[in-house]
Amino acid sequence: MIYTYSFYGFFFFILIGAALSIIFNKKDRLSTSASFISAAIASIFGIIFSLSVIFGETFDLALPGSLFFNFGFSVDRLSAFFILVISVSVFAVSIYSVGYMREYFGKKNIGYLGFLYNIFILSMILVVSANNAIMFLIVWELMSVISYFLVVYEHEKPETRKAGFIYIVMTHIGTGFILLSFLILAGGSGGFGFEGFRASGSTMPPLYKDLAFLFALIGFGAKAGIVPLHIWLPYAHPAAPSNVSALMSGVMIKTAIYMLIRVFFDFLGAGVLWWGFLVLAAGAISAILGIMYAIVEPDIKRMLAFSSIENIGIILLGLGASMIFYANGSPALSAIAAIAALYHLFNHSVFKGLLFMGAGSIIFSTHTKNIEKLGGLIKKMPMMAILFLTGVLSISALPPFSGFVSEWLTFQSLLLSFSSGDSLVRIVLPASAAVLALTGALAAFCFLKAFGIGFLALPRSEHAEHAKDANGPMLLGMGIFAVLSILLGILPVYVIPFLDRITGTFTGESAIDKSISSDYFGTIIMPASQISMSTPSLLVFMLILLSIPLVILFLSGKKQGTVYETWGCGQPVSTARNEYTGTALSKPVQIWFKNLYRPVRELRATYSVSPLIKQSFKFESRIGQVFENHLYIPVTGYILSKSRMIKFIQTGSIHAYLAYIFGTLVILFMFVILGGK
Amino acid sequence: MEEIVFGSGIMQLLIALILVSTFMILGSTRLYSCVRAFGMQSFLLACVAGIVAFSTGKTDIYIVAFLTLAIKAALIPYIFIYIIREIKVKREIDLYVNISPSLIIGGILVVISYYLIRSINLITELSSFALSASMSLVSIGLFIMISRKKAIMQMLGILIMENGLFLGAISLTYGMPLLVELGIFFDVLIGVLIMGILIFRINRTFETIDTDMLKTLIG
Amino acid sequence: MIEYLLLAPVLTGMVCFFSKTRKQVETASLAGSIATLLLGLLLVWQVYKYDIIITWQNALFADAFSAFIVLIVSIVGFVASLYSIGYMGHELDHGAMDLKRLRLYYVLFHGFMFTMLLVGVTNNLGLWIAIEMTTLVSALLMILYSKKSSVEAAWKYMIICTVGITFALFGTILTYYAAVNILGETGDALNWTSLIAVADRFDPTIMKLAFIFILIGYGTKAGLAPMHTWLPDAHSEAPTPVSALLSGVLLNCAMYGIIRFYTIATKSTGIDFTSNLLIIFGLLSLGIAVPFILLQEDYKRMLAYSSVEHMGIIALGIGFGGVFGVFGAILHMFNHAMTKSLMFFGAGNILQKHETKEIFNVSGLVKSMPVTGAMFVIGTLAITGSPPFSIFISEFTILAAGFSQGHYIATVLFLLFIIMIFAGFFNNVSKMAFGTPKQGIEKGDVGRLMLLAMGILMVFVFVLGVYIPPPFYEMIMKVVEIVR
Amino acid sequence: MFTLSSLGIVIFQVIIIIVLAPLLSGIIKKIKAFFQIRKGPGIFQPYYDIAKLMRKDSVVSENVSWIFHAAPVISFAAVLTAGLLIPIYISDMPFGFAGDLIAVVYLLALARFFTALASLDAGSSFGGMGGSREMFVASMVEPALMLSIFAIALNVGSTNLSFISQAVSSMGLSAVSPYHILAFVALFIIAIAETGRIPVDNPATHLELTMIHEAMILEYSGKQLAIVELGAMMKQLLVFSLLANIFFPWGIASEISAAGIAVALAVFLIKIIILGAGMAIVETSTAKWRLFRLPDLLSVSLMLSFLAIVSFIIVRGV
Repeated sequence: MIYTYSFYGFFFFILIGAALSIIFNKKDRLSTSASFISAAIASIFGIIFSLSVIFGETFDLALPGSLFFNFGFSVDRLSAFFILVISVSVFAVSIYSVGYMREYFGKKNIGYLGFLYNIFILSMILVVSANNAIMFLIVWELMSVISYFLVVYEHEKPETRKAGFIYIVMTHIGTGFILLSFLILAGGSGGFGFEGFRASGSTMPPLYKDLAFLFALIGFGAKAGIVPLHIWLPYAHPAAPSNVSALMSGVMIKTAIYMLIRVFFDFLGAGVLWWGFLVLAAGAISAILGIMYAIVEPDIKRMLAFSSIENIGIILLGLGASMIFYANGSPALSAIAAIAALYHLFNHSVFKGLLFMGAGSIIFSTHTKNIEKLGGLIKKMPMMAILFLTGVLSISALPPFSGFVSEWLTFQSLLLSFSSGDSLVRIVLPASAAVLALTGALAAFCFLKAFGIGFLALPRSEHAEHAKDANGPMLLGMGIFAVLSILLGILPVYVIPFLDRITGTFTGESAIDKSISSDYFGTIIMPASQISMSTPSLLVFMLILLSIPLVILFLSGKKQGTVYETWGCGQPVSTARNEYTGTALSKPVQIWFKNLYRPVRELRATYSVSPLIKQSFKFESRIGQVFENHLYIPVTGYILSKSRMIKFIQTGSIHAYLAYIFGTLVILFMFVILGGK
Repeated sequence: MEEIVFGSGIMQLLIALILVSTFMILGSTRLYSCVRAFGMQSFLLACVAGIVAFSTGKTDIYIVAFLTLAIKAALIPYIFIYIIREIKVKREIDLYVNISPSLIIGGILVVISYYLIRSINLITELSSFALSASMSLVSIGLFIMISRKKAIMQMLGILIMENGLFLGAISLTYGMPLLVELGIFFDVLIGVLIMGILIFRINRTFETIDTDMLKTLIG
Repeated sequence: MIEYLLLAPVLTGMVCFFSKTRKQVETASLAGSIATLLLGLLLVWQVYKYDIIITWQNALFADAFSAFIVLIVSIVGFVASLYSIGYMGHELDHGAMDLKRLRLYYVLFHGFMFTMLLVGVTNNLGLWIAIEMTTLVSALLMILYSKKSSVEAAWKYMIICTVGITFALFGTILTYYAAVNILGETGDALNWTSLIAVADRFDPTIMKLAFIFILIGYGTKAGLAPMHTWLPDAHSEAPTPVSALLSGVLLNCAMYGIIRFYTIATKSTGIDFTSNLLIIFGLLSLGIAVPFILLQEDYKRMLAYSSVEHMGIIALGIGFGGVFGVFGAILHMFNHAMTKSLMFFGAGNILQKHETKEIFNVSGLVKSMPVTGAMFVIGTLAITGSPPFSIFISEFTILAAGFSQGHYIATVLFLLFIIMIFAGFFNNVSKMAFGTPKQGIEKGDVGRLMLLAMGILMVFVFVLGVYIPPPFYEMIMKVVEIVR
Repeated sequence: MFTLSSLGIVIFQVIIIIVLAPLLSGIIKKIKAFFQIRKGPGIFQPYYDIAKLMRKDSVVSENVSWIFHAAPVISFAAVLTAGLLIPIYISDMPFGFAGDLIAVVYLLALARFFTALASLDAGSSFGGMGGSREMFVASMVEPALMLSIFAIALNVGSTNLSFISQAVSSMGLSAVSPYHILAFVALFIIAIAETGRIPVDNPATHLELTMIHEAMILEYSGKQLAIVELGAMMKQLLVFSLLANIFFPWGIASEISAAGIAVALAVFLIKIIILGAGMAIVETSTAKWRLFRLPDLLSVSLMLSFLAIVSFIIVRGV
């Protein structure tokens, strides 16, 4: 019975939050605390609910619908897992928001944001718990629309409006494809209930299955942001308020992954090999391109958005491997790959949320998103710096933090192709493992840049000069995530069996003891290939071995050396002007992949008296967005030019209009006469 | 429809004359003559209706015939004359398609509609002839609307189409039930009046009734 | 019963004609429209009870379909009259029109209501007369302002629609001829009921011709491409409440005519001919609407073109056929009426505030006029068929029908077009709604009554998006039975 | 599991790594000198250097934060932890359970990450240059490194280093096969990059514009520098022992016995001296490459290891 209560409790508090934030609209402080605290409480209920489903049985609830709509909720373990992910993120982000919203006090309408925020959370929960295609589409679009309004919250800026427009159009196109996929599935079953879809998936002719798969991949891929459908992320996430982008990037795009799993495994019974390869390829491309664009991006939130694309790619790598194994008839391996995917999904929601909140607090105290204008923050905001560093280490997959474990699992699941019979699998999967390695290295580079340029050395602008540390609630919200990303790093032995309960439901077999098991000292063991890994003991070893250098340091005489300015070939360099910039830091990569980036350079010099004496010298360099410039802009341009041509028919001359009617009449007569003959 | 076989010769003649009157409208460059031709056309229609009424002995067709005479042959031409006088429009009608090509096109239209009606099987020779005539009236009316610039000529074109329909109805089915016929007459009359009002408005706001000026609403 | 319903607007018009002051006119019109609404609902209820009502030696009759039309007419009419009080009052205050004009407006308004109700309840092919009447009255409403553009629009509207209607009459005559050959010269050879009974014995060729004429004729009035050319002019130039009636209701009345004949013609020509024609015209209308919405600079014209689009969708729904398709189409009639009126009212508010129809000269609505702005944005979402609003349901049903009936290409095109239209709409509306208001536009919304009118429509738009009340559902199902 | 002996093994291994590391670089220097017809410093010179640095006190930039002080320590610990996972003189590492090849790679990445952070901390542009180049090279090295060892791992079906070395040694000479050689060459190229040698980096230079690793640690001095240098040497040793014990594990002790261990140590020394000689030959026979030609070099190794995998599958004929 606990679940029903917690379920209703969630809805109750979310709606309360929405209502209160509208009621207290005028009083900023009050409405802030009201909406976000009740959201946090609701998320606690969400956590309880999801856990009770995962450890209990499926939760079904039919709404009192009319003859036409028969709606209801059906929360199985998979849905429950996503509810858990959402709730956890919501909990931390809501606490953070209590502090973060002070940014907007007196400037913007807080109640409006609080309302949208709560409804947004509600819609996400509904998306993962809907049991009917029509209801799903409704809540899915609701989610998109609400998030659109959240994105354009600061709609006075034109670039924000542009971002919102791109976002809503892309997501609408995606919904179109989802619709097609559902229509195909419904054609098989004759109904729009997910139950029917499950039944129809097995009976449909293969062509229809393939089409449904493709449309679903495109449709949900547009929301998940897989390349080349990703263009909206780098616009939408920076535009939104940071707590919202934390949720959008942390969990909203994950709902697409949820539906991908739902459709591929649950409805279509992922039986086709090339599906897996396609997903794998999509993952690899998204991962590599996402991180490449992230590396050269000076805007910290855009960088995080691109890295979300990368991480979605990594998740899809796991998912694709899982599908391949499933199609090859080894469900236990498929399960372990799926565990890897879900693990990374959870991790990403945690550390990406943490990093977005960190970006938020940077903007909060420096009012700039440009890394080049930051610097020295580690002294200005020490607490924030430590939390941010935790996020950076996790996302760079450095042991013993959370990202490392999930990427390790992904590696292993890709290498499980050892025991596969299919030679193509045995070539492709290790290759994609290499891609994953490249991605990991580049990610480390990328976030080294983020932290090194943003937090270390001297402040690069007066924005950063006067930065102050984030306030209590913000630090608390981020702290929760920081602790979580450490725990997820060192306690895989508890997380993996938990995830196994979920993956077992769609891969059909439990991976525990077949392809993975846990051992003393929090060790993960993969019996198939005597591989084992134990982050806790790695951590312990490191801590023990730390003693050696420390001992060396302390044994050898005086502790602190003399303090002097940084050495720079004898020149005084202690000014921010001649520090190494982020652009310069990532320049090698930019040169390495210049065919991809197609950088645009502008060199402008102004001369004073003679052309020999330069007064000022301006260098500008931009990165070309390949997919925008070579795919989206041409297509839209084509459509618009054709439209201009068609517009000529409305000439304004009544005679022309009458002539149209006459022509139509004649054509139809021909139609009849020929049809008559 | 054997009853009107004795009158069929006359019917044929009348219908032919109606076509002739239509071509007179098509061929004339002066408003007055157009209106006059239209009046004649309506009068001939009234005669057709009369004959049908006489041969079938239906009273309501007599009424219809009378209404045609009164409204279409007398009242509406008068309204036309009135409008032309009031707004002092210059008498010539300026056109997109010149007279001789207009006449040729009209002829083609007649032929087309004749063959079109041939392709569907109707009960009697007469009715098919009448129907093709009405078809050609409709199409020529539309053609006039397309090819003439003056608003007033478009109004005339609509009325020609109306006549065509009337001819079709009378020759196919001895006309509609009375109630409907009355309604149609009512509509036609009101329509003419309102179009008149509109033409006055156009003349006041644009200082012309040349519909070439009415091209501001585009896209 | 039906007579009273028809009588109500006529009487109201007379009262308005003889009333002296502004207050009198407005109260009279409001009371009249309320009475019309109540009578309309009463009629609906009776039809719901007796299935079919026939009076005046078969001249007037009402089955579920008529009742449905009457419902739409009376609801939108009531809301429009409510809105008119605020809107026209504002016009009067700002000297855009005098009391005489105002009185004339209300008289014509109710005359217009009368004609549209008449369309719903005429029993026979005399439907033609009613529809022609609507043209005449609305043309007069359009030239209420003697602006150049409105006169031009009125002339085009008048001429093109009359031509169309003339074709429709020809089609009617042909149908009658076909009927007479079967039934003989009886007065009721024109009544729906008797026609339906014997329609399968009609001569196919004649019925094909007849249907073509009807489709072009009433299609002109319904704004199906390529006969839609008059529509954007007329709908954008008419006074806003009238635009709402034209877009929301009048187009539906024309569609009603097409569907009635579709039912008869299908019985003799076979489903393929008629439904294919409808699908072709539907897709054509959708496709034509796309570029004009993508590149539109005048927000009232944008709404007008979206009406073309939605008429196309209804035609598609009927053409797809099947219970789903027809259900979707009928439901779409209602949803479109409500949503489009909402949008036009919003446009009217914006127009009175900013005194321009240019999209570029409007911005920051959500700040300058919060309620209208919010409703306009939500209305945009609704009209472009995004959930959880009513139009999504009907469009989705039609899509599903298209798929289940095997019209794959048509369905995909349909989807493609509505997505493009969504993009166009959002491109324009986000320019208008967001950003900072133009200078000289002080904060503050328009009159309460206008917002109330919009609120009422909003309720329909939202509720039908998530829940269809069983009685309404049954009613639509009855209509579906009649149509199929 | 945890017997005293195993603990002893681990401690011994730690000691060996710390002690042998300077020796190895000394040896390599000596061999280089030999090939360059120089006398060169003695092979124990690195010990002297470190001892000297220990006694000097350090000059620290005024801009630095705690990262600067923490980085050397953390990197040192990370490298050592990696050392616990790599078989050096005994194939069955007691702590091998704690991680496999991937763990090793990421532990080295952790060390590198903190060193690079520290290089940015002082705010000197040389440090930034070094960090940038270091991460750039690393991002090319890591995939190649993984892939080359995957080629072997595919063969034995595991990425656990102890397991691999056991399996390969048990296979005897039959393990030597085309893909084995290919993978080895690939890993050797990577070793060049990892240990920062010509043509990738020049450990001897102090010309700011050409160096990579030296530029990173430019701000360090005294004890801290000593730790950094020692860490670098340890890393070099580890890379060498990877080369030695993954591809040619023969002679490595499989169980604990004084004799076996003694033999294994001897064999190990010989192996790394040979490898060092090879390294020295490469260093003396090539010039340093431009930074942006390095991708060519490393993509060669990537291709080689990929070929290794493909040929493995062809040879196995699966």
